Amino acid sequence: MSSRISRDALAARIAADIPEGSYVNLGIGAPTLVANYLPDDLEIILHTENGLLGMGSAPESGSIDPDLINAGKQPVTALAGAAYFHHADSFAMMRGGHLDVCVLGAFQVSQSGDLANWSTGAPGAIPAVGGAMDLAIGAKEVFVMTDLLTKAGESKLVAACTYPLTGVGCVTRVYTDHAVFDVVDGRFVVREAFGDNTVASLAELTGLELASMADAAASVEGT
Amino acid sequence: MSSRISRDALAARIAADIPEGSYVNLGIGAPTLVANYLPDDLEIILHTENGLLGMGSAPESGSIDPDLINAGKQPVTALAGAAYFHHADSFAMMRGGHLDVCVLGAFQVSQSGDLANWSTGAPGAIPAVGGAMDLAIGAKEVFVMTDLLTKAGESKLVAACTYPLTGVGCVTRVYTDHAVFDVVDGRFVVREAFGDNTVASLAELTGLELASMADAAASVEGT
Amino acid sequence: MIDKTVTDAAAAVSGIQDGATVMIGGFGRAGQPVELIDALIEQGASDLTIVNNNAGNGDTGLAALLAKGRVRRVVCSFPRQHDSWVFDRLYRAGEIELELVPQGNLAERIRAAGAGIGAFFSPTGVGTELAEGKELREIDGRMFVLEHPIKADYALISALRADRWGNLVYRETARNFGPIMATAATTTIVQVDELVPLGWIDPETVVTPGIFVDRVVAVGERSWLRDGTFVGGVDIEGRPAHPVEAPAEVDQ
Amino acid sequence: MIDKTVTDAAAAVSGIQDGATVMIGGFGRAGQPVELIDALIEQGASDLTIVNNNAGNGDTGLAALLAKGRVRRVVCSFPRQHDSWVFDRLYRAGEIELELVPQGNLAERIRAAGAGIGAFFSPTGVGTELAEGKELREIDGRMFVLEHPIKADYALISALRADRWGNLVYRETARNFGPIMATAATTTIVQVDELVPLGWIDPETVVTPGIFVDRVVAVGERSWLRDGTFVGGVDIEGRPAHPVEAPAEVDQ
Repeated sequence: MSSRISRDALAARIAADIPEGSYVNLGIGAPTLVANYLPDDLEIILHTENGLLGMGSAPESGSIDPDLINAGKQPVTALAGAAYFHHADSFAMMRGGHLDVCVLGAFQVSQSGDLANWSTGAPGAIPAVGGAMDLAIGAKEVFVMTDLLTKAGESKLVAACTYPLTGVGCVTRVYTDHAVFDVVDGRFVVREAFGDNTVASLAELTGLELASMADAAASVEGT
Repeated sequence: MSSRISRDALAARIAADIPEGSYVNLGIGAPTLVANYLPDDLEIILHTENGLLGMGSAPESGSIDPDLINAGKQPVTALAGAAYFHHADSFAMMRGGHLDVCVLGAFQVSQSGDLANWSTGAPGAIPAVGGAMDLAIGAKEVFVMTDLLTKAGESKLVAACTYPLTGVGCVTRVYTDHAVFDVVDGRFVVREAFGDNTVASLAELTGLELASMADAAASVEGT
Repeated sequence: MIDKTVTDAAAAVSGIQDGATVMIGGFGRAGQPVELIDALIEQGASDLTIVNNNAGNGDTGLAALLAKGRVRRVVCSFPRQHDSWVFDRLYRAGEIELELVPQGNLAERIRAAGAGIGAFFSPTGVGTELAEGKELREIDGRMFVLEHPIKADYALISALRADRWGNLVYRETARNFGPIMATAATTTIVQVDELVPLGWIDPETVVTPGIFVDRVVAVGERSWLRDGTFVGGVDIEGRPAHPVEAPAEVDQ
Repeated sequence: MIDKTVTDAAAAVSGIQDGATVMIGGFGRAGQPVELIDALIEQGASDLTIVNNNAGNGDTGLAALLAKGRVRRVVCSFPRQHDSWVFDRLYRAGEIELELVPQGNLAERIRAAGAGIGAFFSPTGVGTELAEGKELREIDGRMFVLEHPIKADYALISALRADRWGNLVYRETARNFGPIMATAATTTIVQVDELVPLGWIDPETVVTPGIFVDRVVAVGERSWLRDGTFVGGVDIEGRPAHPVEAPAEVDQ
């Protein structure tokens, strides 16, 4: 068995965890892939920060509407039942805690749920934050979608973030190409290990003490 | 000559000072009379705090619409060019300083422009403030429309308010049945005395040192 | 399929617990969700905190809820009106608490709750007794008073029209507090004149997006409308303006 | 008669002074008031502070204003994009200042300016370097950061339709920052596709009431619309999706 799943498989895995009726923001970049795997027969309502609830898929070629875009500035469509609103209302929706789920990318996630995804802090880089900080603190569930390791082989799950933070203690679950982790009481709990990954092998890859679901359950019972 | 003008004459006097294109809130009670004297051929846009710009006159009998009321909960109409909005937007409009003029009633106005118009502070009275405090601080010009004297003959223009305040230093002009006063630099300037009133007679009625327009002009030149 | 509609007003208000904070829309009678309030009276929850601009008119709606002794506390801007005799009696008897809030602070505090704002410096009320005990701050040469959000367990509001996702449009000045209360409550319950199929409400004209709405019940068209068109024939309280005399009974 | 319309974009932007703070609507290209920006370039004001979500795309609109060296400072949330080469060059050369603001704080700070709020405690940015040096406060067990209003001398925005009182409706996600910027500027200048007679905009659907608008100029319908109906035929930048080849010149 392989130790990694593809980005599309990961998007499908995330989509499967989103219940019907959820209000969801998929940020920009890789997380927007999740939309491709939401079942057609379930009503899940997508929010885009630039002022639309009920966002649909990309338009047919020839039907691109420059007035109708998503947060990544790509052309989209609007479903029956959609609503437009201005930017303050759109962010009030996020910041007021009305979204059920958002899915974000990450440079690093700490075991206390801190997220770093907007800046590597590299000297001379042009900073840009967009709506990342608002999404990180606003949604009821903040899911991160990311590879477990950087191209250099370093773990993106860390004891404490070294990159500039996006939000503090905000991440509830991390979907990686190796496994799914819940953030519980200052540690990562391995919710699901893909392929031949194990709690032990993941602990070695991340250099962190990880809990199994059994550990987490025991911990709850023990309280 | 009489020393007092009627309430309707006073409403007409106030209406004459409101330029075309103004956005105006007439509060509740007596100030709403001003609407009757705004010239039909001038476009002056009335705001009502419960969510309407472009308020028109009372409806014909038989055309009362319970969904279309003013701040005094009386039936009104909406002009071509009107707009409806919710309460936070309506008060943001006031509080953000976008109204040109509001006209309010008063129990007392102090020479520094403090307004008392929401409570007599009488023991056992049920307090009610509504939008008075927002109007008092929000409009660019806050006009007060009132009798100069109470029924007991006491001046409503005072050195310092003894009734609970609605707003501090907010009143710009007071239209009374005896005279029109501007609030300038901590004193009342007699802008216009009706009938046989004079600055001296008004000073006696109010027990205040009042300035004439000439005094005020000299004071400006002297600075 | 998302379907927020419920069959009747009783189902709409189910689960409201004793001690709950309940926002009720409306400015005077305009936009007051009368059928939901009646259902709440029937449902029986008590010890309630009510957030409304007023404190009831006449003997119906919010006034009736107060008259039943179900309300411990009212947060409002303008309790005293010519027809607020129910509140007046309870207040004078010391049987109800009142938090008096300037109307703009009330609206902005409700919005703040829905928008995730922790607190805000308001220009309204500075130097008055309604700001006593509150933090003041000078910002850019002007004084402000710190105001905190007002949130609720439930909001009961009235709108003109909804779809099954809970998108709402309102009518005229009956809009008033509905859109902001919908954002500030854990559970928002809406009565509407009519339900329309999804897609019938132009997305440009939605005032309250369905994300803020939990339950919707259709209560039928108001008596001054016919198929969405204003036909009048009522007084300001919605009663027939010229009541038709009942025909004399004819002995058979 | 109130008539806020002006004849052309040059008249619309007249009087904007050197050193002014100018809000410019739009999210990327959607809702960007291109004709007004072009007129501002022509008009010549410099040393400007620009408030926008982005810092220009490609070589047109806001990017062109930046390229002319007219902008001293940009307040925005997301300057770096695949096509933000103009800003990138100026920034790296130290020729432009940047105040980076999380997008929700940007929107709420603009709204606060329009709504008369002195400052507000925001949930966004706490614990990050964008909150450094700002006042923090714990409220109800959660940390917030104090944010202040952003106001402007001018707002340049784009809407779909206006009447002579300045009532505005927008189109789809081109609405974005327009409605809040209109409230936060001393002078709000709007370009629209079309002007309609007073009364043609349903008062229930007005998004920006005319009170917030000072000047309106009609710039003609966007190329992807025909008589208000979407006809497509463009790419995301509004250029013809399938450019027609110019016919070969024929020697006569």
